[in-house]
Amino acid sequence: MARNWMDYKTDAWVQWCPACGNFGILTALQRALAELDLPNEKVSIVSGIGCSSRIPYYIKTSNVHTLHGRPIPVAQGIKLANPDQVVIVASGDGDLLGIGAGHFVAIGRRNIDIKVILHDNAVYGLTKGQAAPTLPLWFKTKALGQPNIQSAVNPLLLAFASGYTFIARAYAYHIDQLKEMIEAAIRHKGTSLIDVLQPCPTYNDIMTKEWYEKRIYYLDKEDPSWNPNIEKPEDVKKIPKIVEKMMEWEPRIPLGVFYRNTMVEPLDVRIEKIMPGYLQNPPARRSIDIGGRALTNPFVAFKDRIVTT
Amino acid sequence: MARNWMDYKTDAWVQWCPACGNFGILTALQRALAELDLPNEKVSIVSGIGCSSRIPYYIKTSNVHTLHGRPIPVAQGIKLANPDQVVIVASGDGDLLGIGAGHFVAIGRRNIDIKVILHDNAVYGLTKGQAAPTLPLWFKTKALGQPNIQSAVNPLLLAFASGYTFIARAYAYHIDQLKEMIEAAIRHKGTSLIDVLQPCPTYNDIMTKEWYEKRIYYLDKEDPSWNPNIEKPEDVKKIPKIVEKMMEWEPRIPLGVFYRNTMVEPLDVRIEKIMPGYLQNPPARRSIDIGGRALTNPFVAFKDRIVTT
Amino acid sequence: MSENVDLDVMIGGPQGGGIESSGQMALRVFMIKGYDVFGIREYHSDIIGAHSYYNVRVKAQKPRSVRLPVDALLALDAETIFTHYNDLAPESYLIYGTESLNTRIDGIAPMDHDTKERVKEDLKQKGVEPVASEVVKYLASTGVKTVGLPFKDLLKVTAERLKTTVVSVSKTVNTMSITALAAMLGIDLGAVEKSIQLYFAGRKGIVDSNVEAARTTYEYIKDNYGVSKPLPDGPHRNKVRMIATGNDIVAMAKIVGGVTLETYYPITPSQDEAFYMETHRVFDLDEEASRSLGQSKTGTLVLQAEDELAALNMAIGGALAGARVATTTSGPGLSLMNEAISFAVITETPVVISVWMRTGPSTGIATRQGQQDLLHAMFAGHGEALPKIVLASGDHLEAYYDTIKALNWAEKFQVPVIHLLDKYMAASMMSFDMEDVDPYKVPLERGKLVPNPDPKTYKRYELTDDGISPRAPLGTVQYIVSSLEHNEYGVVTEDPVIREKMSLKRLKKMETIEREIPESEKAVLYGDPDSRITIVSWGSTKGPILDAMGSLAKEGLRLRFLQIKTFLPFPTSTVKKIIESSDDVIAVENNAFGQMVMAVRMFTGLNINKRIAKLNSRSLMEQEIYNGVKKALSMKEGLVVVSDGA
Amino acid sequence: MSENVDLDVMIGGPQGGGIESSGQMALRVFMIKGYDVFGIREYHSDIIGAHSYYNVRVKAQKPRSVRLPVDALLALDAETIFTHYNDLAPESYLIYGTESLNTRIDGIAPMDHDTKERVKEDLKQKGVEPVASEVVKYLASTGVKTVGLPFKDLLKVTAERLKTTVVSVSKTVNTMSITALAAMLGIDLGAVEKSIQLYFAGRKGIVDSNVEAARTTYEYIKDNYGVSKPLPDGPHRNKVRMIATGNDIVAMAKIVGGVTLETYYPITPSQDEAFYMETHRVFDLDEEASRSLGQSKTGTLVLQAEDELAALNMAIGGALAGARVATTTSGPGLSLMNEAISFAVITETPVVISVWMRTGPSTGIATRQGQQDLLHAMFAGHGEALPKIVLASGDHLEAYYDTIKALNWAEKFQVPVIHLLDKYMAASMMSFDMEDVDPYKVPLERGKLVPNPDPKTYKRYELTDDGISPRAPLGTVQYIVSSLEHNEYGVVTEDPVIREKMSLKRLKKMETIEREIPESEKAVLYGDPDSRITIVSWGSTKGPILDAMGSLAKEGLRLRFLQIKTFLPFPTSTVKKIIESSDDVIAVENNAFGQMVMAVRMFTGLNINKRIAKLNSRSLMEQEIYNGVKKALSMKEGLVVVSDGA
Ligand SMILES: Cc1ncc(C[n+]2csc(CCOP(=O)(O)OP(=O)(O)O)c2C)c(N)n1
Ligand SMILES: Cc1ncc(C[n+]2csc(CCOP(=O)(O)OP(=O)(O)O)c2C)c(N)n1
Ligand code: SF4
Ligand code: SF4
Ligand SMILES: [Mg+2]
Ligand SMILES: [Mg+2]
Repeated sequence: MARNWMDYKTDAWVQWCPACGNFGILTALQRALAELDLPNEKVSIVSGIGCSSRIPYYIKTSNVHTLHGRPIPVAQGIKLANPDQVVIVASGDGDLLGIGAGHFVAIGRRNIDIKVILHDNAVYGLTKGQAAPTLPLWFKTKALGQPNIQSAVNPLLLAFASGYTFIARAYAYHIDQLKEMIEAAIRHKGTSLIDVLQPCPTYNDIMTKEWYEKRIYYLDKEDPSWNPNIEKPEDVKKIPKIVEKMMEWEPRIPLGVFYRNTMVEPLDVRIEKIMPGYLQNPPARRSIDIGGRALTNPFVAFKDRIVTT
Repeated sequence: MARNWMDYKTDAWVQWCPACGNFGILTALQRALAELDLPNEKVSIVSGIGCSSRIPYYIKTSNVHTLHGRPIPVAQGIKLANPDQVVIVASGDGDLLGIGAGHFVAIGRRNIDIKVILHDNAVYGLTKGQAAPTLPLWFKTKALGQPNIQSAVNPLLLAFASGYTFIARAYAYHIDQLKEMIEAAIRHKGTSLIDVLQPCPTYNDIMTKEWYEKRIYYLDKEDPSWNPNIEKPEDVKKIPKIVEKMMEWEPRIPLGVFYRNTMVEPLDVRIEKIMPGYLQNPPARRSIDIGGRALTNPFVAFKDRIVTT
Repeated sequence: MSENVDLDVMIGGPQGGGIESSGQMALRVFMIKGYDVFGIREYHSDIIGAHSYYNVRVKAQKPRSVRLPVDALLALDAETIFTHYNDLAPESYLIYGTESLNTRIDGIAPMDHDTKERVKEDLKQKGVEPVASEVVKYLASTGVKTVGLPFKDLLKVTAERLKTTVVSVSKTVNTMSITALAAMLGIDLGAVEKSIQLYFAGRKGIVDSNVEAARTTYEYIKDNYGVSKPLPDGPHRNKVRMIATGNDIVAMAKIVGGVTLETYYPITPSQDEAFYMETHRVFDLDEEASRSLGQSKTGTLVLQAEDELAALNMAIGGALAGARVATTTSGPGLSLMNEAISFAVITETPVVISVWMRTGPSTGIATRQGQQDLLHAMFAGHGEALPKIVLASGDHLEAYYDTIKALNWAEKFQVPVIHLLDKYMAASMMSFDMEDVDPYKVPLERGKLVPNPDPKTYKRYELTDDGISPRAPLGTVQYIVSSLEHNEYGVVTEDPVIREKMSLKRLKKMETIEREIPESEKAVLYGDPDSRITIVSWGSTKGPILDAMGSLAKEGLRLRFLQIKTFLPFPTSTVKKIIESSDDVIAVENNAFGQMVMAVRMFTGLNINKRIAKLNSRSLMEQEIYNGVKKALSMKEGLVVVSDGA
Repeated sequence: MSENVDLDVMIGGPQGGGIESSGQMALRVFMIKGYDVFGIREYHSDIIGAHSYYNVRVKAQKPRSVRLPVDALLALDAETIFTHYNDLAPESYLIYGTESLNTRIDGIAPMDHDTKERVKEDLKQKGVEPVASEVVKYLASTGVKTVGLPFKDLLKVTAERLKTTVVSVSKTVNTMSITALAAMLGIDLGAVEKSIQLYFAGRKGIVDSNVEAARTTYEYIKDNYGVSKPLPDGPHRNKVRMIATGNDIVAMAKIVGGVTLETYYPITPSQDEAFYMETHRVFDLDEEASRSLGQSKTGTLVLQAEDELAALNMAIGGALAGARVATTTSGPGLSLMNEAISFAVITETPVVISVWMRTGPSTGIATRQGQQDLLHAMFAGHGEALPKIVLASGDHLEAYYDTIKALNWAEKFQVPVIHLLDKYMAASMMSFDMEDVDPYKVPLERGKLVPNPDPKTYKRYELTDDGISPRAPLGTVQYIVSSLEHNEYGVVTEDPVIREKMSLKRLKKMETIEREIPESEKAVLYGDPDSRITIVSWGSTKGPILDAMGSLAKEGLRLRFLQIKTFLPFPTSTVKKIIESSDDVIAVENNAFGQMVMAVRMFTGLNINKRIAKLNSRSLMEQEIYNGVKKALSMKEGLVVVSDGA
């Protein structure tokens, strides 16, 4: 019996402001999970701290609400221990690109099969509207004590530089398209980023619905020949164009899948190579004892330290 | 009286292994300072922790040996407090791109006038040879307990994605060229990266002198028309090419200045705009009292909290 | 006559629904009437919708806490009625919107599931239907004066008078509630209007509609409830006063105290401190300074860092360059600052870290009260990160002076100073006078700062008798700063003899700090010095304790209260003396494990065997101490958990 | 007869110059001769060139420390002579290369400036020129037996015999020194050869040249110094034994103890633990397990994280998914783990953190000894990160069993366990037998782990009598884990009543831990239980203390020694009982502020007024305790700083 998106709803009251972009992301995510018919306990949504990071309470899966900036490491721990779990990081731009930027970069080097959904509202919602790393220079959104003197970082480019193998940008109010991208990301085996432009009606009074909707367009609608796939060595020729598109922002903001590289081995495959048996008996499931009795003896397992006198 | 590079030598014994690439970087840096004739106390070299990070003891300037991964924040504190100080970060790849990657990204958003010299030996020298973030996938250098299952990050691309406005790559044994790049970086006003390929004869037995010298070439020698400067809006057209060059690695590794963008305001100029007087009376130097007497009174400075009853 | 006034007014409603401004306006109304006020906000860790409330205490002289039951509840929504119906004193006022009467508790989505179930159970016990109207009826039956405001009608009238739409004035319902309260309490409309003008200063449209709403409501109350006996004027009329939160006042003290660089990473409940500094980054000098410096303004650089590791390390960099620096954070940020604290210790770098404590462990409840970071702060940083100073302030005015002292101590002793504050102070406001925040009372001192060192002889880490070395800013002379063990020049060394000397230097410095900070700055005794019943506590519990001691004294129970202010250095001799001369000692803390009690034992060897603890994450209130002390005195030993507050 | 053997051999030379392998070979030579050995390395925090030395202690039964003066010094360079000439016992051996004789102290670049000046001053006092040859002469004049090895000649002969070049055998000088020592001590060449074969196992070329070098040297000594009285065989001949560092043995214990995921970020002195696990990531099962699981091998995943924040948070993620996890670090890493420790506390996640302490504050001296992280570990993590367990091991074998216990406790009590170890253990090696590392002695326990929870009734944070809830791995049933305060289902709540219950749950869990960990695991008494003179200490000071107690007992001074093993939970009753029944109590710690003494006061109220502290960052030695105790006993109270070691 296939699952319905209602099967992924919890009965918690959703603590977001009216018209917050997070609602769209929530719905798209629930729908994508339903479409893929994933068992609730086999999916883990891991978030940091922020408005967006409340999402674990609203999706009926096995979720973890971690620390500010640390959802990526916690998510990786889950995935390393149990490679069968579908692991999704859903967190804020401050969380992932500010305090958590080091992990955002490091995960790319692993190409571990985790999907990162970036709730990109360009502000720190939960702490009352400070500038996030994606807020453009000189913007003074309403809760700032002074204009923003730091430039915005480009999440797509940063992910690309870090080694992510699936990179997309979506818009929170376009639920269908976002849902599609989430599905595509989950299907892709490797570290994935979806940068979701997410209006925050409460604090970001500049980058509003109107602001975005004047600018956004879809790569594949504009250019039906758009193909983000890197599947064979020659495809790397596409990269300069892909990077150019990633850098496009003013006056128009492209949406869609920018990059999908299937030539890079994901981490579990790498681990299996240096530790045969990993995938079958991963850390979360392998026996550690037989009725309390250890599985080995130092004199059996660590021969290099033996001295016969 | 112009300074000589010997004026930047200290009498400390240099604690690096014979033929370590760090020697080249040390010499190039001392020569660059001499060429620019910078007063010793007006330069601060700020390092993290690692073999390379011992460099503050060997250059006679006002240096700080900080924490592993934190030279960039400390350097920024110095520069924010005293914008007249020449501030150089010199640190390892593990330090800057591993534990310190979050700061490596964040500084780019500020375009603060700090030069980052990355001692890129692809290993953790000081802790006995573990994989650094620039060690390619599957390389098993001699001190590794298992082959490297994490891919290398590209420091140039990461800096570019983060907003650095000067990006170069050098080779530690080519002292003259490195010296030139350091000078150019110091002359550039903004966040700068020089990724210095630095052989570690002790632990990196793969990326050796021979390995590098088979691969490296200079951008401007190969293509005399190479011009990395972005000085006017049209110049952004150069970017795809620049990015392509940044991504080139196998079979050949380009060296030289990849990118120099003079269109982005550095941080001190931005601060001056929101806080007039900053440059003249920066935090390190402005008066805070007159003979112990505070400069203001809450009822003068904070009128918004007054209630007349 | 005004001396007898002691009011506590609670205003509740959905977060983002004007609770903050209601509180602010109410505070100003009473200030304008000449009273001292203390107000505190309880709110959820989200942005909009969840239940939030403001408590305002009014007295002739310095109230320091709020209390239950309250004298008036202003319910801006039905959830407020359901949450607080047990908090009303007999004879108190309930002011509510008549539109909420039909609301059933089950229809209130934001209300916490567990709270809801508990309330339903309680109402059932009382035989009351869980509908707002029934609860109001029940309250009326207990003697509460219920005042229903027909907001829709009042808004319509207001809109008509202003010749505008109802929607455009819809945000004035909180003003209406305040006005209704004022009218019932016998406060003149003028005070309300003035308060509106003050609070919304500069935003004419808003001022006009709120003033009109106030007038409409005032008339409505007069018409329907008659004219109340006028509230007498308090003793503070016709003065230029201030009202500020703890966040504000620490920001003020940092600016006055000469901070030239503040770095921070936003975190509740510290972020408003940095925000206040940002908005006042350029500020006016006083006359004397203007004249002497030849400029009328100067500035403080405030920078938002990418995380707390960066925030503190940047501050340290700034201090090395010679700036007077500070940073601000809360528990999670303090955790992340541990490594840099140890860095500041070994490099002997002055830096002040304001730590606004909240509910833990971990993210806990970000917007609620806790005093759980004491031992963590004391031992923050690996590798024996001592000497450092840990200082805890008891209220706003202390926090003001303590901030300046902390800045001085940091530079004088060249150590990190952790200044413990908390949500209770951050989110509370109090009224005060110019004398209360005297900027010249604590002269600014920078210790052994040498602006022009002699390059020939200068040694940054010179071994001295007091363990403190001359400190030249980086850039004035060439030398090295290192996180590694170093010799007198700052150069790394592994020599065992120097290493030992440097260890002893740090030990000696701690002794210097212990000696040079006077005992009177380390601990303060309040109440009856001869009493043999002693409360020992620290931090913001001070307000509720002092207020409760007042009430207890009226009943003839005269206590003394020892407030520990510094934990490093610890007031060992004072604490010993006081505990040893007491028959009964009661510790009060907002944490479960009794951290202060542990610290007291650690330094004095003496145990405190009676503890009052508040663990439910809400702000401590006067009556809890009042009741808790009585209970503690009736026991031989043990823990009294006080649990008031919703 | 072998019972009387007690040797201490020191081998010194430039880092990277074969000191490590010399020590390793020497240890094996003595093991092969049937002795128990203990060896420890002192080295600089750099890679190549600075002075390093290895001390090897040899006894019939379990030496636990090294001592000064030594019975033999093998000087691989001149710096060793200048650094250690005061460390030689009368009648001891100095074995050196004749090529270093001409070296003047000023010509030794790597030598620390301050050390150099001090040595020069001392030599001047003694009337000795600061040239190696003069120092050797001086030593000879004091009765030291000096043995000069003409390395050049010996290498030439070796090369000739092997028909190869001198350069290709040049790395054998350390083997030559060891061989010379063996010859002088009356150890047969066979033992040396066997040790070479063992240590360089599998690398035939290296084995051959070293064996040849040994032979050449052995002959040279016989020819020039005659045949020595043979060293008797020790009691441990013809056995299968092991030798391992503390790092190794903790790695072994983690693998045996069922860790399936270890994350780490490299840091001295912890990194070799992770390295050992990496190289043994796939390991053989014992026969019974092979049979029962139907496989002969299994694996432990070891992942190098990008920093310590990631390392611990990844481990926590792994534990949530059901893996048995651990991580390893040192002080700076512990600082960075503070926030995640608090996260583990509130989420009740089992994780073991091995903390290999070193010299602080801050980066300090990365490769040297310290015990400065005790209080930091206890109070690591903001917001009252309790309950947690803090456990300190005293030696290798304890560390082995403690690691397994720590893993059990973490899962049983669902808390983070901080296991304190240090550089002393990390960098020291000891010999032991199969019975010493019994893998079955501590059965593996996983507490309330429920592999197949019932989705209908499962509550992750169920309120129970002991404060411990059933723990189902993520992925087996749908539920939420949160760093925020939560209800029994893990769902965030700000309800004050639930919050209070959860606070009390954590308090209760700490009580459960206190109750369920037997007192005998918390503290151990050694020595004469009836003595009224007590040493109280913790961690790796145990070895030197026990060894010194042996020497003191021989002189009739019988002491007892209370080793505190767990600080959370604290062995309050034992410590009280022991201190109260003592006339003299002496605390021993490698830190300046007396952290254990503070902890003792914190939990018992009792003070320890005599302290022995080693602050110079070097490993504690037997004679320091021997002398320190005598000194402490002669004082009324105070601090004895012991300062041996170069
Ligand atoms: C270590 C730490 N520092 C700071 C905070 C405070 N904090 C909570 S959420 C947040 C930022 C939220 O911004 P973002 O990640 O963009 O999420 P949003 O609220 O915008 O969805 C901050 C700074 C914290 N919880 N922990
Ligand atoms: C918080 C912390 N973690 C770990 C370490 C240990 N550590 C010292 S240097 C180093 C890595 C050095 O590598 P890199 O930065 O590449 O410098 P290199 O030695 O290669 O020049 C590490 C992990 C530390 N000092 N502090
Ligand atoms: S503050 Fe912004 S991001 Fe947060 S819930 Fe409200 S609208 Fe959404
Ligand atoms: S280990 Fe490598 S990087 Fe470090 S000093 Fe030696 S050669 Fe240089
Ligand atoms: Mg955001
Ligand atoms: Mg490196």
